[in-house]
Amino acid sequence: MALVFDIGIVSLLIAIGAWMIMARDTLVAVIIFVVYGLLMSIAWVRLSAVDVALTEAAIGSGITGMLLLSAAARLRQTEGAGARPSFPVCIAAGSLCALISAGLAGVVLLPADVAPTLAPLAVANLSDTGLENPVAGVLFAYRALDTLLEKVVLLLALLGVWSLGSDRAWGGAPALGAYVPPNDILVFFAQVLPPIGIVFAAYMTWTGASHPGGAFQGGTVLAVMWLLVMMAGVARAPPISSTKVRWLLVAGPALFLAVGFLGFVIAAGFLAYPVDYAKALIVLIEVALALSIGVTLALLAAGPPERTPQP
Amino acid sequence: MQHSEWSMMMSSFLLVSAILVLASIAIGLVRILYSRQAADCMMAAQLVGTGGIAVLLLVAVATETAPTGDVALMLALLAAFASVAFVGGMRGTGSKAAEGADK
Amino acid sequence: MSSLLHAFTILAVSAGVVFFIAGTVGLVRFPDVPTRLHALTKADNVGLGLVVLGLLPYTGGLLGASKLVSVWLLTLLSGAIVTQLIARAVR
Amino acid sequence: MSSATLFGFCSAAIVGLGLFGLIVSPHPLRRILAFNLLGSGVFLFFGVVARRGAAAGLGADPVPQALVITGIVVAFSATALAVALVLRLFALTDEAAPTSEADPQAGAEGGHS
Repeated sequence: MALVFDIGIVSLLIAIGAWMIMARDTLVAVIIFVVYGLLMSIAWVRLSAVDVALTEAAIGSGITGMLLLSAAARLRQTEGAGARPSFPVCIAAGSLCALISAGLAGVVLLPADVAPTLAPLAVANLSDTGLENPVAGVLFAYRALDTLLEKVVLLLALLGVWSLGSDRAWGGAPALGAYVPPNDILVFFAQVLPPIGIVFAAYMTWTGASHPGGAFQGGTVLAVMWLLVMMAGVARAPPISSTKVRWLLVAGPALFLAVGFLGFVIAAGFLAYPVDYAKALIVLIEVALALSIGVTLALLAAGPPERTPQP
Repeated sequence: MQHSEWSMMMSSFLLVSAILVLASIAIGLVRILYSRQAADCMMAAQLVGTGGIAVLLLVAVATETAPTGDVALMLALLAAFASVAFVGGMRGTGSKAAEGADK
Repeated sequence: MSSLLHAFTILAVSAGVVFFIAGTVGLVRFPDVPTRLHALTKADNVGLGLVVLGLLPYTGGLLGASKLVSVWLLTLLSGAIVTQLIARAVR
Repeated sequence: MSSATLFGFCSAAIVGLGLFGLIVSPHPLRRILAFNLLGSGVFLFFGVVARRGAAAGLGADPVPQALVITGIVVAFSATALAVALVLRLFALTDEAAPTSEADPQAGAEGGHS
């Protein structure tokens, strides 16, 4: 019976994906994308990847959807610009893609005799980190360098987005409030939901050490709540020249890096944790990272500065 | 013996329920997104949020996977946010498009 | 005790599924946006509430149960507010 | 057939769909959307690999899961950058027709002005 359910959700996902590609209206396509992300997190739960399900629900549908939606609303006038390629080109592209899909399906059908896995290793060394969630163990202990560099990538992307603003607006604030015309209900919502969201974000970050969750999921919830507040006009987006914002942006990666270098002194090397304090250090890093991720993701979604800075 | 029989039956029952809810989400989605009215599209996140949480909880209990209360909470929060974004996106700049679609 | 609880779960979840299906029927059949909105949010929220109620015995503890109940309360809150937002947007 | 295989087929189909959308969509925003779909198919493939690597009492191998989490976050930052580029492009070219041939020229124009 579980298989029947899986067939149902798989066919729904494929149908929604195809619909998203074919939809005529870009706004509708983005809405379908959000729906797709919400359903995809059910698929991740079916694959026993609860950590990923949380991330997909938060980032894959929520914040990406909001970003694409505001862009689609702004580009409404350019809708219909450009034409689909001619029918033969579509057929050729379609058969190429079908070929690639068939190849991938073949790979799925012919798995290795012994499925490659690092799970036993990950579990065997987990006690040294003091964590109970193996995914957090991979993210913050075994492959901590990847996670650190990912934070740097986020900051670089934010720099890229900021530098796309016009010269006049440099140092100003993103114009997010203009996207939703504020009304009293939205304001009420933006006052009621964030407290709940912030509690949930703190819980996510805290519980990540032993259960599914962590800094990414917690940070994304923070970002979403801040975006809601800015969209409703309850608080304005900060100017990008604000020193406070910039400190928040670098706090997480800087602390991570500092702990990494501390590893030379108190442990085996770069990004190594002393066994006794491993969990405390990791939780400390996660808290700082959750704040930084929240601010970074929200500003990435808010886009380049558009309001000219007030002197 | 009797206990396992009960739990087998219960798990099948919960899965059938999940499939039914999933099917009703799918039909609702087709109805909403094929509509000519912009307001219908804004309901999509609400529909999939509520229904998706029900499906998720039913399946998680039926297959005894890890507790998924957190995922359900996350879906509830994010579906609410997505609905607000939909209303803004369809209405913020698309007023003439929305009016055009209303006719 | 267990068979009574099972019966309770079956009853509540079935009722919940019926509400979900009713909500979809309303969504398909109702003529205009406000009525469809009504069908979607009212019926689906009751459906989710009944499903949550039916699954409460399986949550294994007070914490899990309170988490499920708060999921439902959150859905109720956001449902009420989003309905207002959408209804104003079409007015 | 196991459910992991089923999701594997799903990921293959989604990758194909995303690639198709990337090729045939005329609007840059739709291409970003298609690219996200393609990425989500690849992530799902990783999820299938993780599920098959279930061992040591875990439901799935944690290493591919961690890779996917990192991937989702990076995909979001790339999407944000791409959306900012597209918005800037349209702001500068002022409703110029974004046909696929005109794209590189429009980009160069944007760079000069």
